[in-house]
Amino acid sequence: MMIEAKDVSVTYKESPKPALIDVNLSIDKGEFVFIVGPSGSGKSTFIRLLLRELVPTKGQVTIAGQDIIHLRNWKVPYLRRNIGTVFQDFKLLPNKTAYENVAYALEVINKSKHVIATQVPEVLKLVGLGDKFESYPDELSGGEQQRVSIARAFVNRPPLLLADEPTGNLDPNTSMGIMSILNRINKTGTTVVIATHDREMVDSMRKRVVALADGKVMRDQMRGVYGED
Amino acid sequence: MMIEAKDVSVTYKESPKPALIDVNLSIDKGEFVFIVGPSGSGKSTFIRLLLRELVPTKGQVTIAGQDIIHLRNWKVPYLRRNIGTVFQDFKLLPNKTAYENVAYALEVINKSKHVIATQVPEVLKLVGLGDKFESYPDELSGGEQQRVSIARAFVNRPPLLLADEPTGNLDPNTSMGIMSILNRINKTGTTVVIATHDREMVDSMRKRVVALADGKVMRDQMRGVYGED
Amino acid sequence: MYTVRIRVYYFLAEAYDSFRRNWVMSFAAVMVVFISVLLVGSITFLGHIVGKITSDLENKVEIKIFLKDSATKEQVQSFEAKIKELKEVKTVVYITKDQALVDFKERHKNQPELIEQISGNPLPASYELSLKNPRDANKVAGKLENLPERKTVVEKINYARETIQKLFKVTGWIRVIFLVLITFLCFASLALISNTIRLAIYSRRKEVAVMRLVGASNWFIRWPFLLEGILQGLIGAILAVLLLLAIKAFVLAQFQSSVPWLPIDINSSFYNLLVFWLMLAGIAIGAAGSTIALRRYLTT
Amino acid sequence: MYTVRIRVYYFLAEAYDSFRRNWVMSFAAVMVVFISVLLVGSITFLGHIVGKITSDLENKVEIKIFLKDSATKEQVQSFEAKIKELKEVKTVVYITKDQALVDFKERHKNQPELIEQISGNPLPASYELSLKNPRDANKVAGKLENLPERKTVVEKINYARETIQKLFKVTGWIRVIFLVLITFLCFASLALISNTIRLAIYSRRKEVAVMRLVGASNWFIRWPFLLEGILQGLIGAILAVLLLLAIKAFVLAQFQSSVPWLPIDINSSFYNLLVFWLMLAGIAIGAAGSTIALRRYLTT
Ligand SMILES: Nc1ncnc2c1ncn2[C@@H]1O[C@H](COP(=O)(O)OP(=O)(O)OP(=O)(O)O)[C@@H](O)[C@H]1O
Ligand SMILES: Nc1ncnc2c1ncn2[C@@H]1O[C@H](COP(=O)(O)OP(=O)(O)OP(=O)(O)O)[C@@H](O)[C@H]1O
Ligand SMILES: [Mg+2]
Ligand SMILES: [Mg+2]
Repeated sequence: MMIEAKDVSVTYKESPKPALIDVNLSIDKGEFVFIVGPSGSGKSTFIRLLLRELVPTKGQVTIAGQDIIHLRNWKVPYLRRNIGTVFQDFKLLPNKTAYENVAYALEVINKSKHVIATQVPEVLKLVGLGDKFESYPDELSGGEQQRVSIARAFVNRPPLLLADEPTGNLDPNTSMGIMSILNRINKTGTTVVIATHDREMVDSMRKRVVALADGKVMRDQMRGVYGED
Repeated sequence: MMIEAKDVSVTYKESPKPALIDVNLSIDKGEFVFIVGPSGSGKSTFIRLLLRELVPTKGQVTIAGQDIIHLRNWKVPYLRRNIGTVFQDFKLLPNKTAYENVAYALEVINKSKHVIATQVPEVLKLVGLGDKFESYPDELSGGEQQRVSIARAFVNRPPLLLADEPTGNLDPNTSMGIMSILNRINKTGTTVVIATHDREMVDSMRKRVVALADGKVMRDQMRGVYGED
Repeated sequence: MYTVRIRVYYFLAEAYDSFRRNWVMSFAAVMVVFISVLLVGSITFLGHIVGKITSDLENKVEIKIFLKDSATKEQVQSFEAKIKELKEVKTVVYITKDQALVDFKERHKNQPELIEQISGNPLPASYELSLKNPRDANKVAGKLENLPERKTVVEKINYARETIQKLFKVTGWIRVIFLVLITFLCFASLALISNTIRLAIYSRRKEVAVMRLVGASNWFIRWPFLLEGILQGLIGAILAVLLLLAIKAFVLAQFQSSVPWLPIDINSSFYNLLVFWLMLAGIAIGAAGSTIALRRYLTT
Repeated sequence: MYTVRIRVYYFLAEAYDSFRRNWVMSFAAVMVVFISVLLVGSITFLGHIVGKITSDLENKVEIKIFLKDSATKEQVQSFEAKIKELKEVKTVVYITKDQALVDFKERHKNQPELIEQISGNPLPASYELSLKNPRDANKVAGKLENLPERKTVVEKINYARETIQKLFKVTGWIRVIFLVLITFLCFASLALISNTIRLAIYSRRKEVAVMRLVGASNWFIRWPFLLEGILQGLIGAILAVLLLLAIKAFVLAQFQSSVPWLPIDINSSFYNLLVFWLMLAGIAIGAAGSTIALRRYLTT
């Protein structure tokens, strides 16, 4: 099992309504899972849970067999280095160029200069940003920022890839390109979890689909579709 | 004519490649226009041009007959008060609640407390945020923030509504809801210009479509579709 | 009128909200104003006291005129009238021969052999002049030298030319040092406060840009920042002034009672004036700082 | 070893980059350190000089022992040996009867009648003692009073008990004031600098959160901030120290030449020590400030 969530509930302290309620979910190593659901249903909350950006109010989460809720603070970075994440709001470092942003994910795991200098350009070209190495985030279009975030997520070939709305700012063609990259990465054994609204994409890929609504798992379907209108 | 762009080129000073090249475009009062195009094709740049967030390197832009390029600095706010804008990155004020963010658009045009207290809740309920009045932007999900941005854009019933990727973070159902609201607003005479990647939406609405690619207008079609794959 | 009042209230509410919600920055600004005003205020206190002490010292400067024993009473009287007419002179004290002898004996009471030797009264009568402005000592001495009575009445005119010059150099330097210190502190405070405000507004520049983008005019954006700056400046200044009051009431009083012969008191009128200026400065700096810092983010 | 060196270089490069790219904040931090160090440094200068002047004044305190004319040479010699043995005494100067007369005449040259009257030499010989620590005057006077020679050799022991007490009260207060000022300035500087750093890091808290989210360990995040803080502190301190050097070289020299009789010089060893401490303080505060400020954003 890559991911195992048992009876997980999350309630943000600023909000009375829980964002996740009694979620049970197991994701195998090497799976490709879409998390779908209306806006505010708890998709991002689930992703943040796996990253241990927040701890659940109740329940238990393990990643690769490791209990991540009772993880010591100083061990959290080591968890995150094995998880590549595409954030819904990109979370790029504003004072670093596209190149440096991607390189940062390698620098934190102590990769040598040489490795960085070969992998970063490769990955940036893969997402179609071959001519934007030196641009700062606020000199990039929305979709370009999103692609930097995607490049950063998989540049260090993590065993688990989380993506929150990775194509929200991308046109269908670019989206399909990104999706085929993610698919390829998945084929090499990486577990991929994608929170998305992109019906077209979900429907065309026919992968496992977990549907959330109001913080509850409503549907968990192998080779599923986005769902009824 | 609501919007008239003549031979407009924009080159960002940090970038060698122009973001818009010789764009000619007229949009009538009351029209509903989709701007489509791949990521980085210049859609946001065009929107920012209309808001006078930037001035073109070359060419001429008028809105409602007014030359907005040679507009005096202190007149810019008056231009913007007549334009409601949904930003791709939402641009909410982080220290204000959802309610206060929407109210701010009315406060800048000196609306009375009474008007604010009736219109703001109405508009927030319309976009489905009836229970999030008191949430700060970072306590909202991506889609919820986007809807606050949408609510702010049309709360003061501007004659021109610009929306940059207004449904990028919304599920198809919510997207359709927002679209039908925009459609209704358009019916009351408001000019609506939407930059989007949402093929489903564009194809289903059959409105005028302007397609950009590499900063050039490639197609300008009444009752158009998103376009070939 | 009505709308204007609503606006004022709105801006005040916005400023207060912002003050509260940007607590880290508000705290920083208040603290910087507090420290700055406290520094300037306490150095001004110190400078005021030192100024008093130095003028006290300076006022000890006097000119001594020894009279000839041979001078007649009339000559002396007309001479006295003349020196009393000199506009630089503050007080004139006449010391009789007898008083001079008493003083001499008191001064030399350790040397009884010396005193024993004195027969009759060899000491002259004298005048001690104190001056309105001790710096005029030279001038007055010159005038005295030129009086017609110089030959008939006056034996010798004595004033500590060198000591006076030394004293004035020292007190002059003390004044310069305090002036420099206060000026420097004022500039430093200005720099520190504007620095902090600039930093605070820098970290909110995106917010300002958003306000511009949704149609807020520059003044609409500026007012809450201005009022917030004023609020920060005012709070900082009030805290500092209260602490200064405490210093005045407790520390200085203690100090004074320990060295009662020095004029250490800070009179209320000076304190009130200082408080007024410090508060004004706090407010002005808060307001100006935020406006100036804001300026560069209020384009486009 | 190799990887460690790469890391150090990487962190330095990161720190320098960040310093450059966050120019507004770097400038603010450098300026605050500069002003703070300058303030503390110049007040320390001033305190040092004032300290010198006051001890100079205090060292003028002396005890005068008038000898009986009737004392024999042997008695005086044994007495002199005894006072030279007192451990509180720094110097002993013997003034003969002749010298005393010369001094007296010089002092009273305005009163020729008085000098004329003196026949022979009524003035006693005396010893002038200066003390290692002038505050011991009372004690030494007491010891002298209890010597067996008090009756045979000594006519009178003279020291300005009241003046000394006044002097010590004043110099004591001056020292206290400067100590308080320097302490206060140190604390104020600390507060100001940590304030500024806190503000700078506050405005970069989102950046820190992102770093955490992509797997950077706390130390990986901390090092560049730490080095950046050190860089800021160092630059600020160097600028301040250079300005202090200029002050020492030009202003103080000017000052000294204007009042040559005062010991205004700041000796190099003191200056070097001060520079050392100020630089160290600048660096330490920069480093500690950024680490402490960072701490609260390094959770989760
Ligand atoms: N920091 C927070 N504090 C309080 N409430 C929050 C916070 N973050 C999210 N929420 C609330 O929790 C619920 C779930 O949020 P979440 O971000 O998981 O939704 P989502 O499924 O990602 O939505 P979207 O598709 O719009 O991104 C929402 O109702 C949201 O308002
Ligand atoms: N501030 C800037 N400085 C330099 N270049 C910029 C800047 N903003 C955008 N660009 C560049 O201009 C081009 C057009 O950007 P724009 O944001 O208009 O694209 P877009 O069509 O909105 O793309 P997306 O769909 O990804 O949002 C892009 O190549 C982008 O990198
Ligand atoms: Mg989300
Ligand atoms: Mg865009």
